[in-house]
Amino acid sequence: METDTTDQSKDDILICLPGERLCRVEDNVVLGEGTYEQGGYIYASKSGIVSIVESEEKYQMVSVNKPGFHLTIPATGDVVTARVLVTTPKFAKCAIFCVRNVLLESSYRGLLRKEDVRETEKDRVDIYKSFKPGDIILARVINQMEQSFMLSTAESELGVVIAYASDARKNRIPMVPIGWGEMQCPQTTIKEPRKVAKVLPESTIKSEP
Amino acid sequence: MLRVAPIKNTLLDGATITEQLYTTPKDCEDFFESLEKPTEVKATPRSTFIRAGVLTTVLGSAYMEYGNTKVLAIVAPPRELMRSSARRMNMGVLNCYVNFAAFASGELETVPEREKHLGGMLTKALEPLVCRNEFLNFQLDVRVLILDDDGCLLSTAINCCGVALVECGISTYDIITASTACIYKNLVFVNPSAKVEELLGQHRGADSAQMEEHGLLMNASMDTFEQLAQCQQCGYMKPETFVKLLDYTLEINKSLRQLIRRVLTDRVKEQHVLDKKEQEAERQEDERLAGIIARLKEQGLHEFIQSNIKEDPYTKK
Amino acid sequence: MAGRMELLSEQGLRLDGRRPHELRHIKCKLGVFEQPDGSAYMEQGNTKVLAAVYGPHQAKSKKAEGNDLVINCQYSQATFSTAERKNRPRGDRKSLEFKMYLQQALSAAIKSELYPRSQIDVYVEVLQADGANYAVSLNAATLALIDAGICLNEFVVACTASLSKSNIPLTDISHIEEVSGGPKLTIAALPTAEKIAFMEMSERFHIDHLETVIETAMAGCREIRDILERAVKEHLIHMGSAADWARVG
Amino acid sequence: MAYVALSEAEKTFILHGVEEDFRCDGRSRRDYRPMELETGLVSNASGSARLRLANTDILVGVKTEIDVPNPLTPEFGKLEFFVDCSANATPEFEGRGGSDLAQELILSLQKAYESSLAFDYRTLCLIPGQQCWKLYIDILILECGGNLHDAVSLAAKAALYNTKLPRVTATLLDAGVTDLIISDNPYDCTRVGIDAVPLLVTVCKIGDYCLVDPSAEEEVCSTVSMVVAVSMRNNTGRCGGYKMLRPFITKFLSTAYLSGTHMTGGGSMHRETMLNCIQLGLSIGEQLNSLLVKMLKAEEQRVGPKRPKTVGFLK
Repeated sequence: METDTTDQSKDDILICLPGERLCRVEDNVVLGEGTYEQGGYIYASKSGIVSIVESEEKYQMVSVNKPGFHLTIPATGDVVTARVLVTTPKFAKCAIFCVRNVLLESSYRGLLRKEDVRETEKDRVDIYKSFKPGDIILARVINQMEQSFMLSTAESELGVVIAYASDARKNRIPMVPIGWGEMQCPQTTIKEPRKVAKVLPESTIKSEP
Repeated sequence: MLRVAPIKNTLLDGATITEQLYTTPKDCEDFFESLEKPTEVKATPRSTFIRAGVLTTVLGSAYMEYGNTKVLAIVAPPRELMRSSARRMNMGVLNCYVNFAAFASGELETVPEREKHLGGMLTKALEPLVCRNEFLNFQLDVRVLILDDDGCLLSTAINCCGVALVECGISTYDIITASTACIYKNLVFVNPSAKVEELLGQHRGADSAQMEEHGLLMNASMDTFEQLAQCQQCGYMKPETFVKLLDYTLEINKSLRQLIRRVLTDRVKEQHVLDKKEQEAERQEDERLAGIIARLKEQGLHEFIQSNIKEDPYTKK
Repeated sequence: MAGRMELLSEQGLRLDGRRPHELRHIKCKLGVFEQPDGSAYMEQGNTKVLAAVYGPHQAKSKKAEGNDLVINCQYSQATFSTAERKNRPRGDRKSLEFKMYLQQALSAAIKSELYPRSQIDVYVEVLQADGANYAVSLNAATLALIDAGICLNEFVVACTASLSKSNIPLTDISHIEEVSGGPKLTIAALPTAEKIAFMEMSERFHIDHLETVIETAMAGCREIRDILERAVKEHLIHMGSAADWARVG
Repeated sequence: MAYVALSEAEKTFILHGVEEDFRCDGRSRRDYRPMELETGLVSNASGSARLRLANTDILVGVKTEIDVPNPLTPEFGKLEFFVDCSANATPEFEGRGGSDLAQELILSLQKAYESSLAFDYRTLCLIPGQQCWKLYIDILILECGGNLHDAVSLAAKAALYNTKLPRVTATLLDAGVTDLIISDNPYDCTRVGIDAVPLLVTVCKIGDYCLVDPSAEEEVCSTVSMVVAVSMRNNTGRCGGYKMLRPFITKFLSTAYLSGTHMTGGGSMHRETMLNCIQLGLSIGEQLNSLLVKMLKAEEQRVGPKRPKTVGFLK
């Protein structure tokens, strides 16, 4: 590898620049982030530190991660955090503002269709019973359309995470989930239907007396 | 008889552009005589200064000085494609916009046309560099601001954008380097200054009949696979001189490449050190918190701790 | 009407030697291009126009209101088409005006109930403008629609008419006659059904001449319709001959 | 270029065709598609030409205007290009749709015609420093069938050949002001010298082979292409002694010059492939140029009864 290894002694990080050849492609080597394959060799496509990660079945993932900040684009399959902007009977429009645990600088447009809200009885879903504008949801990107990302909250740990009661009061406090289909506002004890994400540990959910 | 176009330039009301480019053909001749003719061609870049990450407000920015041509390049993270045109193949779209600073160039009426020309050429040069298949259905905006114009504008802009793209974390196939060479009255000038470029422009190449060739060649190359990203020639020259100029520019590109690699590597080290410091600070913060919790625990306030500090579900440590 | 040149000489001949009721020489051809669904080229005197038709295809979302047919026209004139070079081929007031007139006239001709919620694009490019540009464009658009196989109630044909100083009606006005200040009446009509789809007039003349000028324009329309029909039949025979329809005769 | 949607299988089919030097329409890598060229169609313009290269249809009109020369080049005339993509070609060009393609074509033409060795601007000068001709070359793209650069440059050269500039005599009035009298006799006109006018040849790289005159489909599956501007300059100085052999000699002595090449298509190219692209472009450019000039002269000779009334789109 013709990377300059002069000052590597300090904390043996391997710095690479775009276009530098990293290693030959073997069967157990997987292309990681920030690399591309050309003519049987793996080349770096970003500047940063080379990291070779041993995953379980002895696969080595060669990836280049750039120190400083991390520019991410929501890719298909990522779990993203988004805010619901508009709900219509057929779909909910949301703005994705965080991918995995990286906060994005500019939000991307997301679209959550009715059929992708939950796995069971897909077609009898009522969007207004699952989401309200202003909710913060966890969703998975299933497809990238021309103008926006297609989201889905079909799995159990996806759905509404923070929701506010829909009666417009100034200091609204987030509602507490009381089961997987409902949330309650601690002040006004109003119950509102939501598709709750199963993220909170069991103990914090006060079971209905 | 001369049509003087009174262009109102608010920023420039006080300051006047000092050096006036030529006004009569006679000026070109005696400027050319006054120029010290390069005896043999030294294919070396001018004294260059490159700094990546100059702006705090933008993620990917770079500033470059090539001789006294000064250029600032900014790369914004990709955003959705506005107009969905059917022409988009399976690649992302790259748009480049070049703007002259108000004080950058003397004659102001040709500025908008030069801006459009440079923008078009810059897009063509950067397209092979960027891995556009990674940001499908997205568009990447690159903006270049030209602060001072002393020739080789396009090649400096290309180098500066290459550094800005790498700095912004956009995946690129290689590091791009570009340079310019020109030939006027059978004399080869490498890295021509603005006045020499002015000589070549506006059809004035062949004042004297015996003038065989004149012309300018700009070449952007990516050396890992010896690929030429953009090779653009204007003027009038034989194929042999075309190849001769091409080789000069390739040589300059090699030395420029070393410089850019050093700049980028230093930049990565610098950010790595910053990262380390940040992680260090974060670790200390966690320890301090853990210390408080431990102390409170001995005083038996278990329920109080449990009730309001929920285990933060979203950040997977 | 000071300084109005004499349109008609004493012997009853016009500036370009035509009789008052005579049309300019018409030459037309269908199927000029391959990529558009229908295309046509028409020459009326020195006015040369190209028309292309795309469609019927799905209407762009923002324009499809209700389920009626959207006719999307564009009228553009080549920069070298007039004696004085135009610096913009389209987008000026006159082109937008003609675009609306084309839409109005064509919507009267096309059987829109056959094409619900769809869109037909009609593009007209004037290569050389020598008077009656709108009329020739409409005739070319009709031929292009026929070439594209779009159902029409009838040929929609346009013709211009004017009135000389001695109150003799003239048909088919050329650029010189237009510029010399004579009044100009443009009529787009469905000749056999004797219906007028669109009428526009510039300059002015006395009301009781209106009847005669309209009659001359309608006569012009009928004459142009016969010429167009002959051209279409010829084109079909020529096209058909490849699949030996020609023997039908 | 009008966007032709191709599936992967079609692209590989075209790729294999190019490898066997036998393209899907039977041409080899160096062949051009049949062309039809006609000049003098538009009577309002001083010169016009229409070129139909397979299904690419271009109409060029040249109009003239008297203008003040640029102070830096007092004895040169002016040339201005304007490209208009008519919506006839594709609905995509409606309104301002085709403006970026038009901009690209204008840029490559301006660069090719920029040098005064490529186009003799002196013939356009009336009174050095005061009055000169300004030629507006208006290019109208009626149908897009691929290879627009070549078609546009060929049609522009033919239109320039067909341009008739009225003869202008200057009379010196009092107080040094010269007044121009433009003769309105249609046959008393001067022509524009076009022998050195460049031709653009697009050399397109598909797989690792270079081919000329790509059709719309081949353009879609090509990664990168090189636009080579070829200008023929017969250096008359050297062959002075062989006056009587002149036509024969100039054919050899005219050397091909490059007057404005650039790469387009969003890909990159190895140095060697670029050089043999340029060689291919130069050789093809020479043949194309000699053929065009021969054809134009032939059409010029067919005067009188033999000259068919202009057929134009009626063929």
